[in-house]
Amino acid sequence: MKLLKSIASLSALALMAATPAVAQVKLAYIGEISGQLAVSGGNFRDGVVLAVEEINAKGGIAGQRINLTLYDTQTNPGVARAQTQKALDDNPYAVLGPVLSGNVKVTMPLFIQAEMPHFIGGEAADLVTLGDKYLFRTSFGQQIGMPKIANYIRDEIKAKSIALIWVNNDFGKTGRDNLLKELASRNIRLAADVSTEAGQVDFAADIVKLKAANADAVFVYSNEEECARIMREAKRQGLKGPFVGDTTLLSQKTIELAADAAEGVQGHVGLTSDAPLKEVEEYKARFQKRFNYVSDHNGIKGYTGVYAIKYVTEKKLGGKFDRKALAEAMRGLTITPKDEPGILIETTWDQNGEIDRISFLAEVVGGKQKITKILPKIGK
Amino acid sequence: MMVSKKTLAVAAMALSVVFLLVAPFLFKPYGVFILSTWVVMTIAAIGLNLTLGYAGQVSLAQAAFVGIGSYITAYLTTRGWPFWSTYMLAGTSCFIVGWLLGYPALRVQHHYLAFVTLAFNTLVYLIFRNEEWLTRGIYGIMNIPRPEVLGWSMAKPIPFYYFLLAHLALISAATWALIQSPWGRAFIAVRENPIRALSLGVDTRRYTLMAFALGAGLGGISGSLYAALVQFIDPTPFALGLSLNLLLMVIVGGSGYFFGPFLGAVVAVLLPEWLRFAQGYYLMGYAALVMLLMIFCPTGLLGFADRLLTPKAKSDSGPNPVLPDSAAPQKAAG
Amino acid sequence: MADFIQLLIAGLATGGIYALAAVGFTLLWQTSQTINFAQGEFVMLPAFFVLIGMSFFGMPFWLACVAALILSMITLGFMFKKLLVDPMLNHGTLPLVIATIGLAILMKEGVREFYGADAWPFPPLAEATNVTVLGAALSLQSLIILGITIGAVVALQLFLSGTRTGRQMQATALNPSVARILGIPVERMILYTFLINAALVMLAALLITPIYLAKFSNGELLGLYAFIAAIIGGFNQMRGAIVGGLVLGVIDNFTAVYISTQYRLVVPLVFLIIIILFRPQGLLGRVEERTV
Amino acid sequence: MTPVLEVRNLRKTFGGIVAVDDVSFNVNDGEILGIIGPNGSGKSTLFNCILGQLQPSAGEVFLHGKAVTRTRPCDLNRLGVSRTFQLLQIFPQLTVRENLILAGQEHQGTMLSRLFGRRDAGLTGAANQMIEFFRLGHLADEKAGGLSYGQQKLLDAAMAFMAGPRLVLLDEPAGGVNLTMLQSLRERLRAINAEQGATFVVIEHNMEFVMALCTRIVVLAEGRIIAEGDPADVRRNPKVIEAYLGH
Repeated sequence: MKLLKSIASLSALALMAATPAVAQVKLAYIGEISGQLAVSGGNFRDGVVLAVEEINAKGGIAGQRINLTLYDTQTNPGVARAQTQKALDDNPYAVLGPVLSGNVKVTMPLFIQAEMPHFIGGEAADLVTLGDKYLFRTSFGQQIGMPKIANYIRDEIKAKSIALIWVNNDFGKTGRDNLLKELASRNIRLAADVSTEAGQVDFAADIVKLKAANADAVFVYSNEEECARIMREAKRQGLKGPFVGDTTLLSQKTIELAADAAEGVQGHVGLTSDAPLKEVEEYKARFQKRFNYVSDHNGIKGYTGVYAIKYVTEKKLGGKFDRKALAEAMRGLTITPKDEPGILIETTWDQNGEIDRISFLAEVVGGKQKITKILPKIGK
Repeated sequence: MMVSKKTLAVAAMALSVVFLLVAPFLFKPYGVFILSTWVVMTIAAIGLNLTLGYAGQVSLAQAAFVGIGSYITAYLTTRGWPFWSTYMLAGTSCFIVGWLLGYPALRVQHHYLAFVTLAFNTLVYLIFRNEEWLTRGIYGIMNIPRPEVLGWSMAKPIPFYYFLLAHLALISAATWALIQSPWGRAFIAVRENPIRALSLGVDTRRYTLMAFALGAGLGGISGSLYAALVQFIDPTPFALGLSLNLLLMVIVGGSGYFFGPFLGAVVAVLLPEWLRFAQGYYLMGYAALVMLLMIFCPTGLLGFADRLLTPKAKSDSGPNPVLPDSAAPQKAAG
Repeated sequence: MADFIQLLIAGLATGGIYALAAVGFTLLWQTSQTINFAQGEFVMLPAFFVLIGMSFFGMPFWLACVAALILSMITLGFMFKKLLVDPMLNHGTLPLVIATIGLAILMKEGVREFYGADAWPFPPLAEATNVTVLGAALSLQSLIILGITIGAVVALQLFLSGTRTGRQMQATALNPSVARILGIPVERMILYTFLINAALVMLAALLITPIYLAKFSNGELLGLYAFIAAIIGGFNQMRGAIVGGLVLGVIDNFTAVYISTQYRLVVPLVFLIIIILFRPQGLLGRVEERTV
Repeated sequence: MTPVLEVRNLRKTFGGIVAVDDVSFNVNDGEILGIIGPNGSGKSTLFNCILGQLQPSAGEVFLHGKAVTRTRPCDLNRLGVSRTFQLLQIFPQLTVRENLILAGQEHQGTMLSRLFGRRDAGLTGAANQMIEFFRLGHLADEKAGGLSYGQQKLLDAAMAFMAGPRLVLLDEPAGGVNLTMLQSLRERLRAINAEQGATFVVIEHNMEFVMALCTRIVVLAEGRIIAEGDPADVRRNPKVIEAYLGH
């Protein structure tokens, strides 16, 4: 199935290259297509590809077809820097990616130097504070997401102590550190702090530790498969929740893999393809039709990033491809699905490229993610 | 025939040097960066070639030394130390750690030694990741400055490339002198027949440790340069994968040949980039090519060239540190 | 106490997984001095053979398994030996190590490119029910893995010591040149070990993928653990690989609970170093003949 | 006069097997001592224990009256004790000349001076002399691995003499060597013995070779010395005959 897709996308690329008569605008995607975090990078890529194909089918951005080039960082900082240089040498209009926070950091000086707008997937809190005026997020930084979760733990779960299990990589560690800060300021005690490995299979020992902590709630912060394995082992050992989590724990993939072990899990979801919004539901269907699997939040990040570029270029710059002006126009901008359906959810960027969006409280009921509450944008 | 082989080698070398010197004017910044990466990796591979190719000690820990060197430079230069002091420190620290890591090699050999060093690499990686107070863990260290030489800034890609190239030239010359010296002969003796070497007064223990230490020291120097090249480091590049990749460079290039690491690094660093046109398939293409290379020239590219150019079709197995049929788990003495 | 048993049994079950991968590993080493850096990927791939059989060709699970078994014997057994191992036999282990590293990348990237980077669910051999023993909740699946692993190895041992072919294979493993003089078809015996390895990794894939989920990167960690298990137990002993795997699984779990989760790999690795330095033949291994 | 080498009550066991059982003998300055015995009588093990390649289980070894038991082979070599092995032990990837330079270089200077000093450690002349002496002149720049077996055997012996040793232990120098080469080897050994006053201990199976070369012979059987004396005596000794025929 993926084979057909690959051939299709290759031939699509060939087609693009074979039609030079039409004016073209270059976009680049720099991301983790191979390596440990290929799932995130792959989803982001497919989101980007889907948006580009849709836009091209309708005549491109301001009449110019998008010529998309993909650059694989292999989840390795040295390679990320090389590939970013390569992408910049090609002089694209704007860049999508990188997805991983570490790869965002290593490439940052190059983007600053080239004054190149780039729409990143990274969620580490500090990314918007490092002086890159051309960086724009496509999802919340953890410093926005984690307070919402901490509030939720304090107000809805009413937990006084919490046991934390997290995956020790770029994603899990930064999230854990931010959450710890928020918990401390809300006087919620950390009863256990269990680090796990990416790709870990046997969580028996970890769950034993969580059980021993005897906390009011368990917070699970890992990638989808590991979340699923954690929930299965928790169920086996009879660890009573409540289990709280973030986007990954509540994703459809985790639910599918964990089966009934995920039942009752609750938490805060920043961005989800399960959001009860017409635009998101349609996006999810289109994505699944095109790639034969269900998009996660990284797919939405890539998809909306491309549409943001399209919207600003057409509506704010009058169809002029001026990347400094693009960056300028992005700051303080709000795009609503009414203006541009491809943005899916109303989104505001601040002066630093940080994002503001609605988010969701959700619960797993009957093997499905159920949105229980929509949290408004912070700026409202 | 011997002469023509030598002429060929000299001609190839001269061409390569000319190419390396004019390269920055042929390529965009990306090409310059890739060539810079090649230089840094070649230095690390030269180190491993000393340990493995010449002295025959299998090490899967070279990435750990590159990492230690990187972190020393990253940590200290971001705190205001001059690059050169951190560079020296990276080399010497890795020399010392390498010396200590050599001790297991006095007891075990071949695959056993490979696994001890593999374990060491993994331990070092975990320290990089977990000891956040020291290494900033997965957050990584940003804004690593590039050095100045006599007041000239090396921050721009092209000056920094020449800066790296000068290092490679100096290190190559020093390594060449080393392997031509009695030490080089002693390393080869330790590789080919440690027991006989011992009976001829060669202190195999000291030379084995020295081979480890020197290889590790070069790894550290390479790491120091790597930090300045990429200007950001986190633990991911220093996992086992890089050690395997460096091993690949040495073997594919031709283990125990002076220019093996140079060619091996071309394969490991440049080949994947050339294959990028194949989009998602480039890593598969790369892997397939590496396998084909090993099938058709198991003694590496230079071993292959050597055999082609050597008139007598003697079944010369090349100077590979091949494991004997019954790989003895222990050295008989030492 | 319940925790202790929980950890012990879970560790044994996970250890059984490592053991299965490690057994084939030691087999290849014994007969052909092959260090297979792609062994983890060898376990990852057959699961996708099964998935492809089911989703592309609409086979029922059991038929897909049979097809996958045949396919892995052909590719991971026969072709692996003929195309990769044989051309490099006389050049020592290192070129082959590099070639298997290449093979690992090829398999990993191939699956990622053609099937996707996601994890895929895999049909379990047994229902996900729990058994309670002395207060510890144990999954039936884990117990089945442990049982089948031990069963497979016992069967293999019986085959090796109880049949003519098996004894010939053992002789080949002990000393190929002597075996050749005795008129044993050494080449064929070596091929058999590769086929057995291919069957073992298929079995391992069937057992573990329901728990691991089918994913392109599964082999990385598994391969590393298989190495460690093989060394701890004794590189040249099949029984050693079993013991090594089980010991590793248990140590890993106890480390995580009583020492550190961040450094959970450290204790097995340090244990590995100690074993190599002070008992290089492994817990159960025999000393290989040395040539002075 | 102190003997060059004194072996006192040397014993070596492997597990339960006694390979060398309480062996004592002296080697006097300038003599060529032969050690013979049936296969498996412990000759090579005895050598390895004397030379520090194996750790003896008990007993002592003295060199010029100084205890050198358990001294490492490389240190012993630098004290002037050299050896050859039963099986060929040369360095195939080095040229003949480099093999010889290697055999001498560790006797020159220090580690540091060897690193920064001359490439050949000043030994090219000596190596060339040795090459001439062993009549390998036309092969000096060939890789040792390309030589014929007999030539390699000569090189092997030449390496043992490179550093001007006072005592040389030769383990089956004649094994596998053809007749003309054998002749040449025996001449060379005698010449070195006579000209440089080097002392030899020779293990050998080739009786004719031993009888013609050695001045004194020690006979080993099952790890013990069963006879000792000049070649003619040993040849007639009934114990020796029995030990050989008994096997």
